[in-house]
Amino acid sequence: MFGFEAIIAHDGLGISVIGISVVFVSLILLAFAVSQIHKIIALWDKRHRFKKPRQKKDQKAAPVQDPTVPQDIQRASRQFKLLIEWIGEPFPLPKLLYLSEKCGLYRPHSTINELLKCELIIPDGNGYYVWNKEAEEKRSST
Amino acid sequence: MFGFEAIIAHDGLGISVIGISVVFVSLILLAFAVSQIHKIIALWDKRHRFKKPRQKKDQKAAPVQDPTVPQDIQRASRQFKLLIEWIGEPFPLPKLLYLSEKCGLYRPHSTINELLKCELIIPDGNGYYVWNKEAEEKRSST
Amino acid sequence: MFGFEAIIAHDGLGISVIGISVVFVSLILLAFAVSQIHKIIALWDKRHRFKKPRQKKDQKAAPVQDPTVPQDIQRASRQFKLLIEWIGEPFPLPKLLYLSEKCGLYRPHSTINELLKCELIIPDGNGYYVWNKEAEEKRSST
Amino acid sequence: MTDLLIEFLSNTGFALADYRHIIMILVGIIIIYLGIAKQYEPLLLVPIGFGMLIGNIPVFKDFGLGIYESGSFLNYIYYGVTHDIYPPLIFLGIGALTDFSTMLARPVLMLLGAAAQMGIFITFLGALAIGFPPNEAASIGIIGGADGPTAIFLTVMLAPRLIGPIAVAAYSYMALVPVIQPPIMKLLTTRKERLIKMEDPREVSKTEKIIFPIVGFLLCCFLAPAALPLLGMLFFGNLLKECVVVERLAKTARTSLIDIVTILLGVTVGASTQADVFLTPQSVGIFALGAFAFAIATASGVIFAKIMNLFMRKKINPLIGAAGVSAVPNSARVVQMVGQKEDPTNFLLMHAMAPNISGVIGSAIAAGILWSFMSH
Amino acid sequence: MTDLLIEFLSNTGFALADYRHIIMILVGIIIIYLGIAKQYEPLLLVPIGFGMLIGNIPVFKDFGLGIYESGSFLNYIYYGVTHDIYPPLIFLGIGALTDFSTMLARPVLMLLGAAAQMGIFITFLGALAIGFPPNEAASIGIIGGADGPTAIFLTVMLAPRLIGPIAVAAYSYMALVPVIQPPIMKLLTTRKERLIKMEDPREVSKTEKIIFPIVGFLLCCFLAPAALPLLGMLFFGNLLKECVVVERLAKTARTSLIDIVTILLGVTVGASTQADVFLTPQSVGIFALGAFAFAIATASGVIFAKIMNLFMRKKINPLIGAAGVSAVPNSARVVQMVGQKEDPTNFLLMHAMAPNISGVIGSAIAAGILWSFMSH
Amino acid sequence: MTDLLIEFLSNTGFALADYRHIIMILVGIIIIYLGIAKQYEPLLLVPIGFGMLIGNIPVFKDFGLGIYESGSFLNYIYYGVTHDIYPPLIFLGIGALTDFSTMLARPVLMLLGAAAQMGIFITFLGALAIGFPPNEAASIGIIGGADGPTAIFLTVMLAPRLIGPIAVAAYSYMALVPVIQPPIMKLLTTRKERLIKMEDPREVSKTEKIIFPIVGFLLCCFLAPAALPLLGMLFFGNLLKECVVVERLAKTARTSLIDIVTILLGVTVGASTQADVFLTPQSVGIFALGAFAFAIATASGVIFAKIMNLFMRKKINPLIGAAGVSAVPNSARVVQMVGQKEDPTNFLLMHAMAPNISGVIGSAIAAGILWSFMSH
Ligand code: NA
Ligand code: NA
Ligand code: NA
Repeated sequence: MFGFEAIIAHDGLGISVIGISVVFVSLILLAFAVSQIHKIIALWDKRHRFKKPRQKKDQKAAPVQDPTVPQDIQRASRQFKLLIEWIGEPFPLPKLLYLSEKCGLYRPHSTINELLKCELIIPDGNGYYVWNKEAEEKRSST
Repeated sequence: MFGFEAIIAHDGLGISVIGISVVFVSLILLAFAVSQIHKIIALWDKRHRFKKPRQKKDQKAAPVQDPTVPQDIQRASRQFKLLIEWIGEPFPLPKLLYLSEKCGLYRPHSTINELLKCELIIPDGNGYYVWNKEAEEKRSST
Repeated sequence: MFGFEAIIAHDGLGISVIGISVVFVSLILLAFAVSQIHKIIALWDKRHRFKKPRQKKDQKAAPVQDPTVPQDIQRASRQFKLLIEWIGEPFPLPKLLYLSEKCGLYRPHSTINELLKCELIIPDGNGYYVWNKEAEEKRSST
Repeated sequence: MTDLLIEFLSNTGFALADYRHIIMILVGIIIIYLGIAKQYEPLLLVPIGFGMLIGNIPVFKDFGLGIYESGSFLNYIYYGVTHDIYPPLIFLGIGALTDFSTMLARPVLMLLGAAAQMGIFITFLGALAIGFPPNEAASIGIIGGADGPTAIFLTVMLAPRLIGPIAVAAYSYMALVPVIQPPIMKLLTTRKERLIKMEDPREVSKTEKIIFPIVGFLLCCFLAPAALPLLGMLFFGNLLKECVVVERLAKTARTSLIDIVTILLGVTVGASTQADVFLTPQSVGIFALGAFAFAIATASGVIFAKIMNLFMRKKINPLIGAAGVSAVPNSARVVQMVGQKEDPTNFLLMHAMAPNISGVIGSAIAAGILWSFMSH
Repeated sequence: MTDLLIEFLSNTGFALADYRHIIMILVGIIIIYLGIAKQYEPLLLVPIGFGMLIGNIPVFKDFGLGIYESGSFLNYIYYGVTHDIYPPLIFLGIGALTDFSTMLARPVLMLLGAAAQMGIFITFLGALAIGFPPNEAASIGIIGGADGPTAIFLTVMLAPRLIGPIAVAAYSYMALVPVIQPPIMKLLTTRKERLIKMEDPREVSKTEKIIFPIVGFLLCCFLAPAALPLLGMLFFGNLLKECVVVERLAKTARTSLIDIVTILLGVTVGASTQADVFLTPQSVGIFALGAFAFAIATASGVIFAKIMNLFMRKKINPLIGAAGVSAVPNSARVVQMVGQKEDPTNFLLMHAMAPNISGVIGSAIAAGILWSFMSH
Repeated sequence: MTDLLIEFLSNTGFALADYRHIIMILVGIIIIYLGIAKQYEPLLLVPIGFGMLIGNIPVFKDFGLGIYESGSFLNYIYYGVTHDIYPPLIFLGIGALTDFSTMLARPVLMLLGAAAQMGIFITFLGALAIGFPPNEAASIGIIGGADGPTAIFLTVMLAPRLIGPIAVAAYSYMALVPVIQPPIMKLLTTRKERLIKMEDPREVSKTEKIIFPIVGFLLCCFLAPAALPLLGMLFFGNLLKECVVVERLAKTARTSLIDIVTILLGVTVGASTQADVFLTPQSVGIFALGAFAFAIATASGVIFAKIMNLFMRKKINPLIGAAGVSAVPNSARVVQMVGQKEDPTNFLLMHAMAPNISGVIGSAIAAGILWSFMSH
């Protein structure tokens, strides 16, 4: 069988129309979802800020989990900056973790995570990480 | 069966003689082929040089494919040298590619290939690459 | 079947008692063995020192295997130190091996092993190695 | 001993070779040349090209050497192709390599990645019309998805005997994107359109990037469950990359793992082009339809971008529609190149990545749909 | 075409999903969240969590997608779990990662690693009492070993149909060690005990470290040959690490190799929690018993440390007994954390590594013993 | 409970061991010692030695632990040995590691790589004479090729039950090259010959290096198609290395991939020496013939170099003939060492690499020929 006849016989048109439609529907839905994600995150962050005062109280009531938490990220960042200078950049994340543990820095996992979150440590796009001098300057100027 | 009898019975001599002969023939042919490769390459390069004047004309006639090609490798090499200094040596090739793309350098793939060909970038024998300062000096002195 | 009845029916108590006993016996034996290892090593080293004079004679009697052995580790270490400075730290061990071979250094494998043994080259705990400046200073001061 | 010698000589490649082996070996050498000298997708063309040499050394059948003989080394490593193990692993690596930022910043560009999949379905119809049975037609159509692993994935499911030609066609055209796409792109756009500059995409937060692979995975796979192996691994790899805390896994996925699989997949796909299986009129048809599919896909992307411009305030450069075909990141680079030829200050690469990556998702979904229609 | 459309729609996840899929997907998202945001063992929880999403996309049976359908991609990579190939390879990597120095410096602390295995056997009895058959009871007991690969290893041998819940329970509790252990540790120790400072361990020579894996392997495997695959690979990896001359092999074992296996194991263990197999009353029982096992193991370690203190001149801090459960190095970190809360200048991490690592050896031996008792 | 205890004790290694296990464990420890302390090919000897320990822990049969019991972990990873999957992958890595420059600069030295293969065929005749059947004789002969992967490759094809002794013999002698070769080299050369200095090889261009693997592959495999799996992968790996554009693939092939395969191959080859299978009079014969093969191969290389000197204007140092046996790069290093003993300023390493590498090609071809003669 050939030509249009073959297409009809195998329901080619139906398959094609449904097929391309599903592709479009999927990507439209995905595009829509994606466009909503950052709005939801923004909302969530707002709620967070709104709740903060109450949370602080809760924290005080709860058994103090971490008595020696550095009061600000600034302090932790100094220690880590020194360490990173010693390692040399770019550095692999596990190495920093390992050394910070060895040096007895406080809770290296979560501190490094903090540093990553506020982008004081940033990936170099190549599997390694570097110290973000710009972000640091911005921070210290504010 | 043992001894010479066993060897004869299993055609041992024939197999051995043919075997070692084929090994020799293969490696002699390979040696011969190898000894010809660089002669053929030399010939090819000559033909190339011979044809060049004509080719240049063709190039002009053909639709100009790449209007912004750097006039000489020298210019491209300057940009790449700066980039490499920034990355630090030895560097992985993909990293250079990635960064040169990010920095919007012109046609990084082929330019890097050019740099490799004229050995301004050379492998360090360990999977990484370094900038060849000697070749650069030679170039700039000529 | 449930409860104690099930435990008895499947010989649960017997299995558990033997089980935990074997775990304990194994780890106690292992602990004992481990505690003996360094004593045995110490003994072995002593024997070694005891035997040394005799061995030296043997060595002279035997066909001189390596006429150009550097008289002391100090000399080899100088060459390697230069090489390491050139590679940069931390460096992968195979790279050092490869380059030292290329540079025609004497018996790089065993020399590097010597350097490792006297801890002039030490692992950085991350798969790479560094030159141990402290050990070097200690050595040169003695 | 003379007998032995004659027997040995009759088993050498010189005695067994016919013109078809020579043709295929020359094709292999050309493909290697394109990969090395022209740098068209060298990571794919060099292994495939050398695989063609390996697959076309003339050997006696039943000797346990050929890729189609069970028990041979080639057959063992070909297992990952014929059982659809390699393609999802490649997608895992691609996920761990790919930055979805530009797509997240401007999700509307994902429509271009959908539009370019028209090439798949139109070619499917074309192949049916030429007389291919529907399962083979679907496998041929997927070449238009411009995505090697997806093409292999679907072909293994629907028409395993066509793996060789379809995989080689898919990868060859992916490599030849810089040759195929520019004329079509120029034909369908005015100079004015090609000069359109697009504004920089917004910054995308880390949290968005972490949430995306989860949402994207659930949404796509609820709609087209048959795309699960490919999209599951793609989004999984991307989550590993973006969540930072498992960086070592992501790094291995995008280096050792994808490299090992690429080597094995490339060389066996190349070797599967054994002359007697590959050099058929059918293969010629597949290559012709494949080129057609690529052209249609490119055109669809560009035209759809022009249609979108009718409705959008901020115009998009229709060239980036061509990147909807996938062939990541080759076709995005072609867009950049064509755009820069008109205006050297116009950087389209970043913008072209959005349709480019969504094209990967789009063709994986298309493959899932075709599979689910054909598999009963 | 309407038929086709209806058929297609009836195959989408939206049509096939029931409440159980939704529950499991939510569990998967929570596990990913714990891994990323709370950083509880992210290397395990992120792959397992995403695997849960993959395994609980609702798909038609017989379509070749589910992890339990032979021929599916998930089923292929699950092979390494169901045939006990991944766990020993993970142990190889752990061996190449782990420094046994502190254990060699103070071998008496290895007893703590033995004591914590009480959790395994007591839970085994408990599971028997609740009505589980002995093979399943043994597999459940091993959760108390706090060692994922060991738990999988034994379960595959004794009760393959429970792999999903047991593996997820083992890994979840390993991740939740910072939640489960501290209250038990505080309950069983006085403040004075928690303040005990231990003196620095002696230096361990390179030769000792090289000899240890050989002696350790021979001794343990002569006593419990069934622990051979796990301990063989653990000590082999450690020899590769310590002997320096094969550093490149050790490096690959502790990077690429363990990473690849971790990815494949994590995602398939996650996917094996397919709702219809996983959401059973039995799984609830397994999770409850698993928590019980962890608690008993922790308590045994701490109490045994206190008993040892009755006989030892240099007192040990009983907190480090809790590290005997394995869960390397998570539970050693918990010890450090709890200790530092009392006295910020007290560094217990190093000391806790000794019971921690010997706990791994201990539970591998326990698994070997259980297997040898059950296998006839 | 007494029954249980007795049963348990009767299953321990202490109860099951006999003198043969002890012998093999001691051999394993010696091999590990040679690898670590003497640094004879540590990358091979350490895994093989530890594998011997693993394989010779006395275990009950039918328990699913031994390497020869299907379903055991060891048996799974041994699969790559028994099905000839590992050797070609190792060759891929060697290709991606090896620089063929010196060979390309002076192709005449390749004849030495051919000459040393005499060891293979003479040993084959010797083994026939002693009474081995031809397939086993061929496998024993290949030990003279001084190339572990090639020896395993051929033995799997021709005499699978001899894999253990042949592989261990091949690797042991490769490691013992610094012990075996020097006396033979000195015996067959005069001091004057050992002092010959060779001139530096010419520079080889990048293009030559890229073209070589393609030409070399086609030529060798047309002549000896049965060498396809080994030589195909060797030249493929070398093309990956030399063509620069796929550097990431070459890097993975020469690091992660070859390391993983080396670990698995080494430990299983070691474990395959299970006492009851290995400690046979036959194994003694194989080891004796293996030493003979190595000696003949070394002598052939050296003598052929002296013969070549009769015809050549620029004399070659006959010591480099000994490097023709393969054992890359160990035997080239031995040449360097022996040469330097006479004249510390004579650097032969570079020159010895040419016969060394061509010896690899030569023995792969020899294996192919033997296989093609035996396989009918
Ligand atoms: Na696509
Ligand atoms: Na444990
Ligand atoms: Na050889």
